Amino acid sequence: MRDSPAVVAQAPEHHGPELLHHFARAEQQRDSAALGMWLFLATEIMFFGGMFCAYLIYRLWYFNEFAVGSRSLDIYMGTANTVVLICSSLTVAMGVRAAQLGKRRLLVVLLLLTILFGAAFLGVKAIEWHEKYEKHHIPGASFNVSDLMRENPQMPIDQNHEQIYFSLYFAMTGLHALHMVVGIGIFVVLTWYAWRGRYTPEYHTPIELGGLYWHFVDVVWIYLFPLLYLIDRRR
Amino acid sequence: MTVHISSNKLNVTIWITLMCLTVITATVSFIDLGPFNTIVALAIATFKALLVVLFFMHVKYSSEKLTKVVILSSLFWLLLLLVLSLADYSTRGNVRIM
Amino acid sequence: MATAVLTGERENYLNKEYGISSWLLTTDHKRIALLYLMSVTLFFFVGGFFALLIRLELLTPAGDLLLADTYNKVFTMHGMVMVFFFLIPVVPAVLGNFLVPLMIGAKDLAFPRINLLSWYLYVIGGLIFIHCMMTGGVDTGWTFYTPFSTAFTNTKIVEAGLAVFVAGFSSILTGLNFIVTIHRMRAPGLTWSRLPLFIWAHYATALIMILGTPVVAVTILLVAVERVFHLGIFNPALGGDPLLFQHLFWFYSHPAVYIMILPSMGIVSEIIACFSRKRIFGYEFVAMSSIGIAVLGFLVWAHHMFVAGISLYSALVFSALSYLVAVPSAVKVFNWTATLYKGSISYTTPMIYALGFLGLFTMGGLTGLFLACLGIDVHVTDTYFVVAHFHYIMVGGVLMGYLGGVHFWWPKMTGRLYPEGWGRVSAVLVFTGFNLTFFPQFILGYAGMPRRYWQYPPEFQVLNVLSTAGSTVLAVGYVLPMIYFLWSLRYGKIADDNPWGAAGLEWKTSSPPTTFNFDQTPEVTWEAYNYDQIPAPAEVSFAR
Amino acid sequence: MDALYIFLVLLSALMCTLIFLTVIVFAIRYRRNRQPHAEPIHGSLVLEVTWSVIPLAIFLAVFVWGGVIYFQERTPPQNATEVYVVAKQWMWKLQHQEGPREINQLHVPTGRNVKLIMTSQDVIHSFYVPAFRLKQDVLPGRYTTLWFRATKPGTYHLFCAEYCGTMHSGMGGDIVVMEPTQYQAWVQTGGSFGSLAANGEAVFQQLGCPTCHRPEAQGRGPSLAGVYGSPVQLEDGRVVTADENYIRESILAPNAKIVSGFKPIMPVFQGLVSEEDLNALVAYIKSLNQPPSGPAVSTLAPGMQPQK
Repeated sequence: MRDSPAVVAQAPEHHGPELLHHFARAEQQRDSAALGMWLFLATEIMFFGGMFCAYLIYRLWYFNEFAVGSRSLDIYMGTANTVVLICSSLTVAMGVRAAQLGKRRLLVVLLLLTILFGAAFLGVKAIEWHEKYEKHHIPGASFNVSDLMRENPQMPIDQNHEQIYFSLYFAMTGLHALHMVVGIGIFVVLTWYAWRGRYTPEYHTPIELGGLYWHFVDVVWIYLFPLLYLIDRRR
Repeated sequence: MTVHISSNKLNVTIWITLMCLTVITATVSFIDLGPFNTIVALAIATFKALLVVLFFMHVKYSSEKLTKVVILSSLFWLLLLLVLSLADYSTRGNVRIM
Repeated sequence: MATAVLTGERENYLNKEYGISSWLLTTDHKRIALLYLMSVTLFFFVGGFFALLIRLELLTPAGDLLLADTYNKVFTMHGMVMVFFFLIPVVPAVLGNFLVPLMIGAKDLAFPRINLLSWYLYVIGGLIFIHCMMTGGVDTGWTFYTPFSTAFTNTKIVEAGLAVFVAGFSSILTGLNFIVTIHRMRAPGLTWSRLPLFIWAHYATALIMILGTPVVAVTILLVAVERVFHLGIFNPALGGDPLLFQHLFWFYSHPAVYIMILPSMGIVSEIIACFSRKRIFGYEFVAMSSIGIAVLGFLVWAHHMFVAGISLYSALVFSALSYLVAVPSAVKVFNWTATLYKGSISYTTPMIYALGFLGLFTMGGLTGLFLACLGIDVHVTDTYFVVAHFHYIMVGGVLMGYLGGVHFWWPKMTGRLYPEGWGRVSAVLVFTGFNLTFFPQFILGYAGMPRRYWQYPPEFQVLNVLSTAGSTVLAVGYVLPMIYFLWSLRYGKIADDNPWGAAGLEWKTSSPPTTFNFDQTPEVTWEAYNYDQIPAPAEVSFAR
Repeated sequence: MDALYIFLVLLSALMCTLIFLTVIVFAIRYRRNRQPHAEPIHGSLVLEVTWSVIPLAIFLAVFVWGGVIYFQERTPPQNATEVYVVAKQWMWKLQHQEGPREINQLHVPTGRNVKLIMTSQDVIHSFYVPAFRLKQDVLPGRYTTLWFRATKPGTYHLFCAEYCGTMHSGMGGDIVVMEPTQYQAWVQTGGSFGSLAANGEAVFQQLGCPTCHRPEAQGRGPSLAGVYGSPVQLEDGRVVTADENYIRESILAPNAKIVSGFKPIMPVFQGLVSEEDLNALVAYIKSLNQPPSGPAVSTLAPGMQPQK
């Protein structure tokens, strides 16, 4: 029982347009699945929303620390990650189109490409986090930002307040990466089902819902990128 | 969902615009616009998000009004959380915000 | 609860299949409702046991029954079990799960498998919590304020947080299921203005579950991350702000109290309409006030923090908004009272519970006005006045409504009739025991006894002894229904399809209904509470 | 506050009896065997509007009344004598301006405005005096203030109202209100600690503050004479009023707000200064506002007028 609600209408045993017993018409089942998915995305918006509220309050309180912390992040990796995710959104969108047109092999290729991009994103993220690990910027016992203080003499920062920025940075990107891992898991299952030819132009709801989820995770990153990386890059 | 199928040409154009916007927002952040840096960054991010939601997620063509209601209401609730907690933080004793 | 041997030869959802796997792997919303009924009742008696421990401890001013730490853990466990594992899931998961599809003429909820997943998440969360309770418990109060919960206690906060996090997702998925079902699967002809008020109330509750629960989920996540990695997000020593935790916590926890009360309001609307044989007075206003409460409930959370150190102006803003949210509740109470006018009222057990709800909820609501008023709140917040207020709403409101609902739909759920005489005894016992327990606490609160006190000055003892006496009467009042409900499963009279002559689609199915509820989807052509077209039940054994 | 409370009690009692009576009368008058058939009544818009608008009007009146009381409680008068309160896990430490220090006890003369400047060393506590109808949470990491004016001599309960751990219920004490003459006698016998400001100046010297903060403001730090209560121009253009929280934050985390025209070179004192010394320092800096009664000669820093 995979508990991820992303793939909502499970495909029961037999093939063909799966009409679950309690739905009068297939169209009603598809609409319900879509509404269920959008409501789930609403809960995700509020889930990330709690963190954005903490980010907003602390950014207003400790702007210097946020600016210095944001400057210490590698902007090229951040931009690369955004590009990777947008490409993955493209392959997902084309994948949904392929499913709607019943092109099975194209669908499988596009889904694999999406998983590839997702993995690339996590890879870049891992590199960034490792770099942070080496520079002792991970909040906790071994946290010190004397190097950042030297790099930004004109911006006085407080060690503890800087830890707030980095704890929010790791919390938000960590939660986003976790959603990315779940997304890749879903897409692996979707690729397996697609490979077995289960999705037809009449029935491809799991692909659409998987696509919605993936696009949502991409939108969250579209906001995370400027809010975490581009706080104050001015010379 | 709707039966709408977006053509590949549309997908690719949206993709290109998103890529350009990413590069723009990254480069613009280096130019000193005073207080407008954040506003510009957020505006570009919102525009990109709109592109993804409307086109990639088929919200623009879906006849279903309910989907739009769900999106708008969840964004409104997020706004509630942010604005009302700001009501406390912005009016605290020594004003920390401009 | 082994499926009792039912003499009725008709096949229904209970005797369709037997065996453990038929229960643990069911996707039938009615069976899942009964699974919830069992697990929620278990948690109710766990929480109730802690409540009795607290009341016993407070018999004497000195702390002589429990150690200070144990007492702190007991009231925290009481709070957490009751809020997260009883009050939030009870009515939506038990009666809501059973009745929402029946009332709108659907065969099942929109996502039956996710419904079962909700129950599993609830049970897993519950087991984690029981393990945490058995191996040390938590001593921060159910609100687990920082920096105490993150830096100054080494009790099992992360484990309790995980339990609440998992159970929170059960609540989110139930809400999601309800909204999609009510939107997409109504019977033909069942327009929004013909929906029973029970459905309106659960729709509003589902809205809050969807939009509020994720915020507390993220807050618990941040507290757990802060404890594990010694961060400073909410810890002022490291630059964090403890008030930010309170803002995020109460953003969910105030709407959560509306998640608890709204479904019970739905039940009371059904019961009062049925036993005064009349349509609810001002149907549209009562329906809209449910939605109004759900929406306004999100604007008022900082009235829990008037003395916590928030700024003067935000206190004024939140106090004004808190008075706005009181209006829909007042409208509901007036409409229920007006429904009785020129009705044909019979005093069955559900009706006594509903009238009890009406009385106690009115007192609970009015004392809420004291707390929303800035001048008075400074004196009475964090005292027993607050404890009395929210117990009047939760025990007087939610629990009375829930018990009334279980009595009202018991024939439909099990096909059996409970003993009416004992039902009324338990209703009156609960009402008196409740008032005896919690009314003295108002006086204690105004006299200045703070809450969560292990020992208190001697001058408060008399009222505390009175309150403890009341709590024993209340305990008996709650055990009684448990006994005669189980008794009725074997020896209760067989109920026909509509023992109360009630309006509503659920009474058109057999009791207990078949697995797919309706043989063919019903066509609705009548208004919501058309009691003028339904004959009152013939035999008067129920009605005096 | 009691008048408002009694008004609300009466209002609620009226509403309760009104609703209970109507319910009971309807229940009896329209019981089943006297009224076998109910009259289908749908509802009336007029009634709905009246019982929405009238309660709202009453509620807003109560809100305004409560708001006014809250406003008066939360704005301490200018000339109040100050007492610094430090809440620690399960005890209250109080330091009077005149010098005496107390634990879990507060001696106060009648008829004088007393302003409590409170902070906590560990978790959130709450200073609650039921007799004065006052309560204010005490937060770690910042000051919260509470003021009152005792009128009737006597001993009143002091409780901690915010849950703070094992002995949360044991963290009480007494507020002893005395006639002014008795109070003076008590201050004399209260042990010679010297005034708080004097202690503050000792800490000021000991921590080496004067090396930068010279009275004539040509030192590397801004002059502190007359800074309390006056607006301070910051480096990034914001103007902040220098209340207790600002002074406290400038000591513990100086880089948070840099006064314009000065470099961020002040060392961080977080963890080096105890709460009591911090209170003493703040009292000393505030004492620099009055004309030079203390040894420190305070001259006007350029461009800043100390508010009288």
